[in-house]
Amino acid sequence: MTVTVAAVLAADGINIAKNVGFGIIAFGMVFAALCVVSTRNIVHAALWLVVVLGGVAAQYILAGAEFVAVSQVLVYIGAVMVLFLFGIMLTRAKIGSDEGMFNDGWALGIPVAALLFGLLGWVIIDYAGDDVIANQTPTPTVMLSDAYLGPFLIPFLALTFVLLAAAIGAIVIARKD
Amino acid sequence: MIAADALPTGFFLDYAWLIPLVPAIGFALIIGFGKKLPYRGSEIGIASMAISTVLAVGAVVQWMQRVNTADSGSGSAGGDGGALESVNGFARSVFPSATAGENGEPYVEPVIRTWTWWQNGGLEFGLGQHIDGLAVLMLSLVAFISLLVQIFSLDYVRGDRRYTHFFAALTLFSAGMLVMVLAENMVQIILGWEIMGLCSFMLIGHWWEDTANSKAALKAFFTVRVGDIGLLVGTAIIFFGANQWAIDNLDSHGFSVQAISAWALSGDAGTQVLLWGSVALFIACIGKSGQFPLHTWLPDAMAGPTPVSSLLHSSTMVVAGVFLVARLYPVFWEGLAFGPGGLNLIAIIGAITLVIAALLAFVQDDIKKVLAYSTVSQLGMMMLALGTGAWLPAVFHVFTHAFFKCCLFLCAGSVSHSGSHHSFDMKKDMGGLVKKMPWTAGAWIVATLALTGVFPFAGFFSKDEIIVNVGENGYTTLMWIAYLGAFLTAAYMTRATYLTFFGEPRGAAAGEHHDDVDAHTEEPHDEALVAAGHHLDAQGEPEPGVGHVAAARADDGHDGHGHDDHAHGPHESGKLILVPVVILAFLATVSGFTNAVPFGEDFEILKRYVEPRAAVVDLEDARLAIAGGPGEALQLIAPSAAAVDACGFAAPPDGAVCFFPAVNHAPFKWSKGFLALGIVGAGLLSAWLFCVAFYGRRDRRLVGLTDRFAPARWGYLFLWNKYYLDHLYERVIVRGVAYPIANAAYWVNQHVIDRMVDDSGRGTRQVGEFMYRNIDQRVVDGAVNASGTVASETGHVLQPVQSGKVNQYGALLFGAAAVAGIVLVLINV
Amino acid sequence: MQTITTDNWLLTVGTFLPLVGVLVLIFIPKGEEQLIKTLGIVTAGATLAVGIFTMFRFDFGQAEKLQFFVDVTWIEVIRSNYTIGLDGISLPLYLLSMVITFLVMIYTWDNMPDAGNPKAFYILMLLLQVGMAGTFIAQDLILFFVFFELVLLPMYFMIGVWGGEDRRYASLKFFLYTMFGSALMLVAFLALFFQTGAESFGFAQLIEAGAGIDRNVQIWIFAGMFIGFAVKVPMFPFHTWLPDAHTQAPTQGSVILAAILLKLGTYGFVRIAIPMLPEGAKAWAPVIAILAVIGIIYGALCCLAQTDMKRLIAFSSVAHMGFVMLGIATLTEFGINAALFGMIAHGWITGMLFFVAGAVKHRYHTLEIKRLSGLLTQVPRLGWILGLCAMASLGLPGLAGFWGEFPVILSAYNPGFGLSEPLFRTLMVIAALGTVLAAAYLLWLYQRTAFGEPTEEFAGRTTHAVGAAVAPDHADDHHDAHHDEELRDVTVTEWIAWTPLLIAIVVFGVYPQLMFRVFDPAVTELVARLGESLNP
Amino acid sequence: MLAANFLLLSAVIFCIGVFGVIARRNAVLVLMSIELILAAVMLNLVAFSAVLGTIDGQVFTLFVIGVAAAEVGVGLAMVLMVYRNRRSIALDELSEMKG
Repeated sequence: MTVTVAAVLAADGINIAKNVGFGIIAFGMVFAALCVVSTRNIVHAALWLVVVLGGVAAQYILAGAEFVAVSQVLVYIGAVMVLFLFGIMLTRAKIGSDEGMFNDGWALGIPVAALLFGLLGWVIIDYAGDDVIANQTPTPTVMLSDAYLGPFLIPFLALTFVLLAAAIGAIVIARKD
Repeated sequence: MIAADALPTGFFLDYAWLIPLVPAIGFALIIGFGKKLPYRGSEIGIASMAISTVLAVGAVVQWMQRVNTADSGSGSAGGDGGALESVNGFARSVFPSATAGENGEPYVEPVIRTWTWWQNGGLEFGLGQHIDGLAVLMLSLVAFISLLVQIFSLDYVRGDRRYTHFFAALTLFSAGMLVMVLAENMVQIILGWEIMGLCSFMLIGHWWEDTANSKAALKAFFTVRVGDIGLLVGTAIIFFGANQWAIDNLDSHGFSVQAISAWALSGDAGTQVLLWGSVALFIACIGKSGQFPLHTWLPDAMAGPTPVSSLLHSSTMVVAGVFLVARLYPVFWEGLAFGPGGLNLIAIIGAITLVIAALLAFVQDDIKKVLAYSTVSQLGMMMLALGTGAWLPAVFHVFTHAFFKCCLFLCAGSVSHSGSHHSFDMKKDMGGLVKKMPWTAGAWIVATLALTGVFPFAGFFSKDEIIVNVGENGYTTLMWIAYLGAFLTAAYMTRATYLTFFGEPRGAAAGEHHDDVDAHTEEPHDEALVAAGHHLDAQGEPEPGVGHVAAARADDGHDGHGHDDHAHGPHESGKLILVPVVILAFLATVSGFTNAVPFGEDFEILKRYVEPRAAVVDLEDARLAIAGGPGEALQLIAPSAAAVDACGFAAPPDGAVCFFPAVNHAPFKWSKGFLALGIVGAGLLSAWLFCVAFYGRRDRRLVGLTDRFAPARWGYLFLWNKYYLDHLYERVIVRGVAYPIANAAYWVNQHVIDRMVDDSGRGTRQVGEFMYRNIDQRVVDGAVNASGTVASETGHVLQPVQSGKVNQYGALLFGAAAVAGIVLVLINV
Repeated sequence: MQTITTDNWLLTVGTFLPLVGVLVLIFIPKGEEQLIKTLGIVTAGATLAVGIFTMFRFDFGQAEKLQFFVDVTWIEVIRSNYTIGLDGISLPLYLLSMVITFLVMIYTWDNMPDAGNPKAFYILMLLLQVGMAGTFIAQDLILFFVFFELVLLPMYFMIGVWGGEDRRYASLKFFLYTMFGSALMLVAFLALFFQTGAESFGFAQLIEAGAGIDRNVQIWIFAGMFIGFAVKVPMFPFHTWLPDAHTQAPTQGSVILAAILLKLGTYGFVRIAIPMLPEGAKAWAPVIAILAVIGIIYGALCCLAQTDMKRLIAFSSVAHMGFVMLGIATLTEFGINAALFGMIAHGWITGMLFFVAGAVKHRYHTLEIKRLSGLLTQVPRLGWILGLCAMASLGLPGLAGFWGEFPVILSAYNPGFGLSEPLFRTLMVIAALGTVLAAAYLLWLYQRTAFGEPTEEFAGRTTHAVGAAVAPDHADDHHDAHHDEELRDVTVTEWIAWTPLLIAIVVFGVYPQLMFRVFDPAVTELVARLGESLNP
Repeated sequence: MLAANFLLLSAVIFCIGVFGVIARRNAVLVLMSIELILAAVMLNLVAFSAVLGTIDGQVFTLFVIGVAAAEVGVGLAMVLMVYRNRRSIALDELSEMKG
């Protein structure tokens, strides 16, 4: 957090509002994320995840990527979360908190995460010390569609197949027999 | 090239290379479809040998014409002009005639033809013929003897299990010797040399069902092979010594026999190279012709069928060593310095072999072993002659010795075939056969006289010539050793003769049937079987069992009708066996006159036609003579002869070469001749008396006889006196002197030298096993395995990491990523 | 090095034709064994036909030049070209590989190893053929390396799948050992390339540029190549994979291994290591010679200690390759010519010996020497063939083995380019001693296995063995007639597969010029080039 | 505003996700943590596309969203199957892959 605040203060005066909004949303996201990995209630965890993803969508808008934000909301909060909840229920995980959410070696995660963060933080500061995002004007969706139907057409089609395969695969795997 | 007025060659000389080729093809044919033929291949063998004989004889005749033309000078009359220009610098002395002694005689160039056989580094090496006096002599000898031996074998090995293979091997054997005899270069000599080794292996091990035989074959091949190291090394040394010189001066190469001879005598050759080369080559000869340290394989080689032994010992295998020395005489002459007449390796080895082998011959009971040792000692005598500069006598002795030794072996075969029923044991199964087999006995006695060197027979001339020349060349001690050898030869041959043909018949010779044992192996268990055989006779009918099996083996080992012999005892052999024997006996009588020095120049046929002339040859002519186009007969006009005594003692003048050293020939001295005769006579007489007494003493029938009527009593007394003498001889001489020495020699032979051969073999194998076990398997291989072990151990150490827990994997993954990233960053900063 | 480019399609066809066969075989169901075998043999036959045609189109007059030369860009990035060509040195080996593969395939017709599955077996053999032929025609280091390694895998599977009891150990050892060698070899190749700064991996350029490298660098690079090739040969300290591989491999594997794979190493020395690094070669020659001679004696001694026929033959390969390496180490025309001849002769003879060993194993189900005896009475023809091969192998003149042995010994008497004469002459004598040892172990083997009566274990398995003992006068008929079902003499297939080898052994032994006149010009030129760079 | 903000934020969330993957025992929760990681990555992509002023980042983000959806589907299906076979989705109990 301190780092974020420092970054906010170090920023140029213009668009204080954006910065403030960013800070608030960021704070919420981080808090929610911590809850996701730490709560003992699995359903709560799912709900906290919703918060994080929502925050991400919000950040997209701040970064001027509206279409992405929208599709994020649709896909994740609409579809993925529902999947998760189904998964939770079908596996009869007990609703409400229970023990044994962490495995024995959970403490190992802390140093690893810390190490990674140290590394990434350093690299980021070193790379993008204080260069500014020039234009936050929302990108017109047209550009995206041009990109998809132009240079990225093949990957796009490939992605559709991936989804199809995933759907079929999921069905095949989960079938009861 | 200069064909117009060249010396006459003619078909037989140009095509002499057919002589070995015919038997070679014959071999292929026999192997191919010998079994289908009516006589199962033997006819091919005999036919091929007959053709070779004819060709060889033709070659002899034409060679003699060639020499005559050269001597009479007509061959070069027209060519003198051409010759003389090229022969500037040579004062052509009075043109030589046949009677001018070798110093004036022209050089008669050999008929050389080569075809490219292989090439290396641009040099082309040939396969071809090198026909000179020595070659034609040996060719005719080998071909003829082989022919006779094959005829003999027709009857001798009839019904043998491997009749066809036997003839195939015999034919190839002769082919090998013939190839070597007309070899144009060293590689070809090696070719023939090794082919003979192979065939001796096949033939000695002919009855390989018996371990003893296959062991003997192995021993023979292996011992000879040890000597062959010398052949390979020597060839290499000589080749690189002579090659450059030969290329420069003769357009030839370092394998060509001619080139080597010229190089050796040219004076440009380094003494070290010559010395080591000749020593190495002589080691090969030691192995091949059974000289002193390596002679132990020869008696064991008697395990082969008798015809093989006779071929082996008369004209082929064992003579090869002598032939090699004679063929490359200049190399040895210079390398071992015969010229100055100092003691040298060859002479010493020859002398030692001569005596040792002769002593060994005394304690043999096996008739073939007696002959084997006598061969060894005769070879020693030839080597002695060669080593003392007596080239011609040595070759002469090879020539005569071939006839009578072959005859002796064939007689032994005939005896065992028809007389003693496949036994070769003189003491057990022979005696008194002179009545039963008169022809064989006669031939044997003639051959024996020839071998011991009694006057009119062949051996006298050759052996006496050797002894005289040895003495003349200043080797007095060696001369007396040679006399001693002659004495011993006479003695042991008499003993063998007596035991075989005189005295009382014993064992099989007396018609007993106890000889169902396989007599062609000298194995301890034979005695047991013989004893069993006696036992069988005692109780009349043979019982089935070991004796019977042995009988079966002996019979299929020898002729199939062996069983019939049981009916009637010893008898004279059939025509097929007798004819060759008699022919050989005849030749053993007359062949001595081919070089009968006592009767003057006109009888010195060999000297005139066989011995190469020690003449200085103009380089141009020589070059033409040696390096010709492929395959065409190489001719040249009779070259110039000049200051000849240079050859071999001083380097020839520039632009000229010598091909043979000037050996000197001792004039015949009747004094020495009679001395030799006296010594031989003494040997014969003493040995005869000794034999009669020593072996006749076993005669028990006289005892009863003397009591019955008077005339016998005198005879009895007479015998009785003899008996006293015997007592004296036996106690004092034999038991006191001869046996200990001979036995000691034999003991040393068996327990020291022979043991060394065996032990070295065994030792090598043990070393091999040791190295294999400890070094190869443990050390070297161990290192390899160790690396593998290390790998798998590390694997075990890392195993726990593979816990199968997803979370741990994740931790490791991200941790590793982080660390790697940090490392990268640190590096880049 | 001049080149001739007529008919340059021949080599490519001849090398890759087997791949066509492989493609066809892949689509044939496993069950069709006859069809598969026929197809395999036909493919190999066609390849051989192409090879023989190549031989006829080969201009022996100028055997020192690279003929049928092709040079096409292959991998732009690493500047490696598809450069192939054939000269007097490689032609005989190229043909040998085709002949051997063809004969081995015929032999396999009714001698399929126990593991079965001829489809895979034939495919592997065809692949092997591609690799071997390619190695001999490659004129570009990378191409050479690719083919060189391509050979490895099929042989690995051949040993590992169709091999004997502990085939896993043997095959793995073979594979790892050779890989280890070729790794160093590759390093050496790259080092050579970068040191010379040549514009491509082509042999010609590298030979041009190689002589320029500093002497010490050359020695180091040569060390790498030395180990790489020496493992393949195999030379003395690196030989231990050979006996295991041979003992475990199926007959076919042993034959190909002995006949051709070993030659890849020696060929590498002659074709790559020595011409490209003259100084290094000169510096290493004494080491190579000493190791070679140690190998000769050592292999012979180990042979004397063997109780297993196949293992004995395998060790004899070590000794014979020792002769080859000694010849190469002399750096003279004599030596290298003889070495090349020795390679070919060893291919025929040892291949033949392994065939015979396989036949014995197939009949008696053992190769224990002491259990075998009297082959000549039970299977006479096989016995005689064994005898012929043994004689050829111990270097009897008139048979092929001699020409690989005698000139080598000869050449060691004075080595080239000022190599130490005393050393090489001592080595010559020791090597000559080796020939005696060779005679010892081969004849000893022959005496123990072929001679004598059959052991009780196998006695009476043929009517012939009995007949010989009681009815001598009919014995000869028993050679021909009376074939026991259990113990057949040489079969038709075996005759077809063996006769060419036997003929070759005899013919080239009697008239070696046939071979020498192919080698000699190329070798002479090679040595001349050495001379230019060693003593200019 | 500063690019570093977005990047640091995504870094934080990424690390939290990593912690989750390592620490959590319930398969579903591990999947959720993976979602966190993906979210962080997408955020990064968008941030860069904004910094560089190109559209590609967003394009990729959308791809990632699609793939993530597929991943969740398949992943949950597998979790279901595991549960059906062993009546538990505790990861530390399924260690068949132990070497």
